[in-house]
Amino acid sequence: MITAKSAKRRQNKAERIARVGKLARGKFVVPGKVPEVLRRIIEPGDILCLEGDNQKQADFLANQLATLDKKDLRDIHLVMSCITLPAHIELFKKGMIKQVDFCYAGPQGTAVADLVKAKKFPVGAIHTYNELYARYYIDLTPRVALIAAAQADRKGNLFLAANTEETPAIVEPTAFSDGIVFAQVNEIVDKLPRIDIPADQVDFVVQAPYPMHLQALFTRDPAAITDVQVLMAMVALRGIYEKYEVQSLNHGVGFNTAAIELLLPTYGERLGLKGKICKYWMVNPLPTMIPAIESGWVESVFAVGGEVGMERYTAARSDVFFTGRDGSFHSNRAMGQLAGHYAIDMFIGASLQIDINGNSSTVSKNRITGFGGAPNMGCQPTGRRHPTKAWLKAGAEANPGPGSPPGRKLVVQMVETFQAGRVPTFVEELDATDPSIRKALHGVTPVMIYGDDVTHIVTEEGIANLAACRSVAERQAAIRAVAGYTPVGLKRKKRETEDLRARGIVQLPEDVGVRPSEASRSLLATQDIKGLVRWSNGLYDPPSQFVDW
Amino acid sequence: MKKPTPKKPSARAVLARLFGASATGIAIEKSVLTGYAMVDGAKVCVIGTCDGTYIDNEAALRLAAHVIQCIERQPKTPIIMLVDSAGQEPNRVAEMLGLASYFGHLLSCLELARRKGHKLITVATGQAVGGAFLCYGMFADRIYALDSASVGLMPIAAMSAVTKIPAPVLEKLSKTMPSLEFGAAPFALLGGVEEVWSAEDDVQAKLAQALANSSTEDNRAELGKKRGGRKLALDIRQKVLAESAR
Amino acid sequence: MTGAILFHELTARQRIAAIADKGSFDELLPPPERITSPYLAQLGIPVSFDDGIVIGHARIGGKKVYLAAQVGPFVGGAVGEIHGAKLTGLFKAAARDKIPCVLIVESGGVRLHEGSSGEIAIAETMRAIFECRALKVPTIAVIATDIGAYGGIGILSTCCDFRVMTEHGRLGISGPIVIEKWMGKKAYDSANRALVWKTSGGKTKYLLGDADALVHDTADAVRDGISRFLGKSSAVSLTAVKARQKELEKRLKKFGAATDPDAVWNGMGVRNIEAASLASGPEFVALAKRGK
Amino acid sequence: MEKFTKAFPSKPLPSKTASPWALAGVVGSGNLEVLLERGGRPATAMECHVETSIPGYKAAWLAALADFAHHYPAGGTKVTINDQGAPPVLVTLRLRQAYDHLIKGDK
Repeated sequence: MITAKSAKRRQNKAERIARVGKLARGKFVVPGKVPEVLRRIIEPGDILCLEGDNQKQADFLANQLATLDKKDLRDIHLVMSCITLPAHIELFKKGMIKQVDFCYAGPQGTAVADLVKAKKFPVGAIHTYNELYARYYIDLTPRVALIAAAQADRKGNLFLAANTEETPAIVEPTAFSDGIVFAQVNEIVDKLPRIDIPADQVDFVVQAPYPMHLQALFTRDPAAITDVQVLMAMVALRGIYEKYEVQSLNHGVGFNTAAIELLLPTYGERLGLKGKICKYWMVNPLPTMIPAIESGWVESVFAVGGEVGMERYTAARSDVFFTGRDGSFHSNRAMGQLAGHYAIDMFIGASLQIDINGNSSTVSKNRITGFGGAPNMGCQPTGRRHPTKAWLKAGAEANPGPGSPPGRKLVVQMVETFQAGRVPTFVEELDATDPSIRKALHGVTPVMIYGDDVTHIVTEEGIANLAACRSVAERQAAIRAVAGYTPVGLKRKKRETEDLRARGIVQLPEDVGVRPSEASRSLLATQDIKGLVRWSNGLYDPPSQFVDW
Repeated sequence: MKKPTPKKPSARAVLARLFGASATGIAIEKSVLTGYAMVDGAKVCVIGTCDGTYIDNEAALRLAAHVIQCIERQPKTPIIMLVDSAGQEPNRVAEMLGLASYFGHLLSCLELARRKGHKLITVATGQAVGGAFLCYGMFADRIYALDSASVGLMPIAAMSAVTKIPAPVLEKLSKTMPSLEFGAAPFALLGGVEEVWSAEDDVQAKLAQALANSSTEDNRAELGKKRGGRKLALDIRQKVLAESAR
Repeated sequence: MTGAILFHELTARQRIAAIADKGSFDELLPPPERITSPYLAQLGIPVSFDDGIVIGHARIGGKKVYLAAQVGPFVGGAVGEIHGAKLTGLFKAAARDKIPCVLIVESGGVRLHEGSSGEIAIAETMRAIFECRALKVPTIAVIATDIGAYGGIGILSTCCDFRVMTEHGRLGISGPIVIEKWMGKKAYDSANRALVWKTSGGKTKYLLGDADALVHDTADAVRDGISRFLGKSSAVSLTAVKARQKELEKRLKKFGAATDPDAVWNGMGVRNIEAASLASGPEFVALAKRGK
Repeated sequence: MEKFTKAFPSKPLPSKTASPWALAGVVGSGNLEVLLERGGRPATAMECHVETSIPGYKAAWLAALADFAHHYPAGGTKVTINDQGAPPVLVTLRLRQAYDHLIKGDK
């Protein structure tokens, strides 16, 4: 039986669609009519979801939204993964937004910090990806969602191509709660290569006058990898990958992990590690993985998103990548994050700042960035029950108590002790603890990865095994021991360091069998982007900013 | 950057001042000068630029063609090079076609002329800066400048804009370092210009004298040291020569 | 596919060590002499013991050579008073001793911080280079990095008998950023790296004949490239300059209206632009020849 | 610019080295050059002269140099550094490279 309440919500949706009337032909709207359609389908007080993560953006719809004024659109509760476009900032400047819940604000980090200072950025909370997607099903269910797809057919079915990303995570909660789904597409075709979102879940479609914005976020030019990063990569390979036999993993987007990927077919091969480590990946199609894939290291790769230029390569390597029936690449951000949370031995990534307790953050007073997905992976999943070799070994080292799980995910921070411009990575206290930031976030300090979750820190000085530390004081000493010549590192005591080293909690490069003089870029499988293209047999098409030939 | 503005006096007036009535033998086409004139009753070949023009591939070729013609048809005739150019043409197609090679070719032609007994004298008449000065004028046996000429790498304001060093700092330093200063006189202190000719000078007589005194021996480092504007260059060059001889 | 460090990634000293016969390099005015720029010191800019150029003599394949390598990362490899005087002295020594002189170029031109001194030094070095050429002493410029040969050093490089380039090397006078400022982004987008390299990179220079050899980006290939020219010289004769005049006129006529570098590639015999773009060194040379 | 000079206790250098001096690194953004020479005084210390374009990191410099002098027998050497903002890890790396070069000569 239909209750009054649910009927009311469905009724409301019907009214909104009726208001659009002849502005649309069926589901299809022409670009010029989009602002007016948006004005008619969005009501004050709505939870409005704008699709956009760190790669893919429904930028045409966002830009059209930003042409409206407060008289058209007000009291909006905005929910979205990534605030990355100038159009997003515009909505705040115009005072349309009564609350925002989001994950990440990379390129607009400075603008967001300014809006916070001007009290024009009413934050509910900063989330991790899956945390926000989860809330779409609980208390932040969108009334209207503006999404992006590669193609639509005449019925409104959608094809998402390589960048499925978060579209399903937005569409499902919206469509199944009588919300309105409005999609921008690059093209409208008679027949889709495959259907990713059924027309049944789509209310409006516009063919945008320009293709959706796609950021080449994971392309790392091997030419920019330094000898020091090669050294750290060698140390990590020996001291962590080899030691724990890490089979399933996630890599961050930094040059440190790019160096590791490019060392696998050379240094890794020499160590006899092929087939023993790095077989199953939850990672975007990183161009720097091409040599390892071509050398037969990799069994499978599942991704949260695509990467510009990797389309032909991933389609050709469908034995490694997840692909649709049509052969083209498939990604899924929510599922990828879930996989990264539960099903991998190790998460390894970099951070801008790490404090003396191992907490890390990318937030500073003048730049509020947020989290994205790293905390979903860089944490201990206490809901995990299945064992792997690495998980058990790391668990045993951590000496679990009677009320703890027997295993541990390896959560590794890999950083140089100084960032560019001699800014120290290691600090006594994170910038994120600034009172004004905490106040804006309702008392929460925006920590990316908590020190308690971190098992290892790798720097150019060596490895600190935090999981093996038995006290807070010991953990702090271990961090100081690898913090180099930063103010945090200068406070280390020689005897303490020697003691930790004797117990294997602190390991210098030579302790894991790496001679720093060996560390050289010549060990990389290739030293430039062109080499990656060659490794791919011409299937990789790097974005133009990386092409100098 | 500003487009070049034609400077006064006019190109014709400058030519008349240098060569008197014989200046009519010099053609001006697209701000490139080629022709013949007389100095103290003797024939000279003239190549050059005027109006502060930018030198492109075509201009370089026309200058080179005239030098080749002079070598072939007027053996040992001195070549007078007049410089009033703001620089090389900053253009993508010019670069794609190898503007540097066009300049290298012009220099080769001048080198051939020198080897075949043509004296090479430069007079900087207007702007004589950057690549435009390097591509022919600075390659002469002896280089002179009118005191109204703008000679040097670039004015301090431009230097400051590129190096991000505040202009007052550069101004102050230029008092003790003439190489930072812009103009014919400081350039002469470095040895880059043999002599600066003033408005009162009889430049035709000066030019005749210059031809008489010409020598293919590059004396700029010696001059720079003697005049105190470039104190290190000569000694370092000598040191290289001495140590390499051991 | 792995093992060697690319030539363009080496430091100036490493480049010299990698192309000279083992242990044969003797540095002139070496770092312990501490001949550093008083200009930079007064401006509060770090100085370097070699002032951005390493010079000396060495042997390549047993043949004695004078050898110089500019240090690109140091103020853009730009020529100041000391740097320039070292360079002039070396070419003069080469002329005096009739020993080939090889310059591994990496310079944006004149060092602005030292004003006109560097400009005069470049002019003096040009004179010294032509002294060598008159004596049939080979002068060879190696251009193998993205800093390449620009400004006055671009012009100077074209004064040498021969130029050995790699695809990474760039040769020109005005850099892309300057031209973009001047002509606008539409005419020259300096961020379009493919266009920048097709405008000034080694491949285009080789096709047009401004580079005499295009070699792989390795020390061995560069050494071989240099060796090819050590016994040769390119005379500055009337026949030679007349032929060059004709060639440059023809080039201007043929491509002066071209805006797309691909037109130059096509015009110079490259049939498959995409394959040629990916090819390097001798592979590229072969593809270009095949098309002719 | 910041300049300082200090000697750090170090075991004496081996009596034979391949060359009297060695230079590692280049002066460039985020990099430095290290000139290592025999003939520093006394034989039980490494004599260091540093010129850096980024002032305010003396403590880190001193610690990095002291550690090097502690780990390597470099007594009787003179270290002169021209720095353009290199991170400490490069200081150690260049010192090590210059030291290897001094002892063993060209690679």
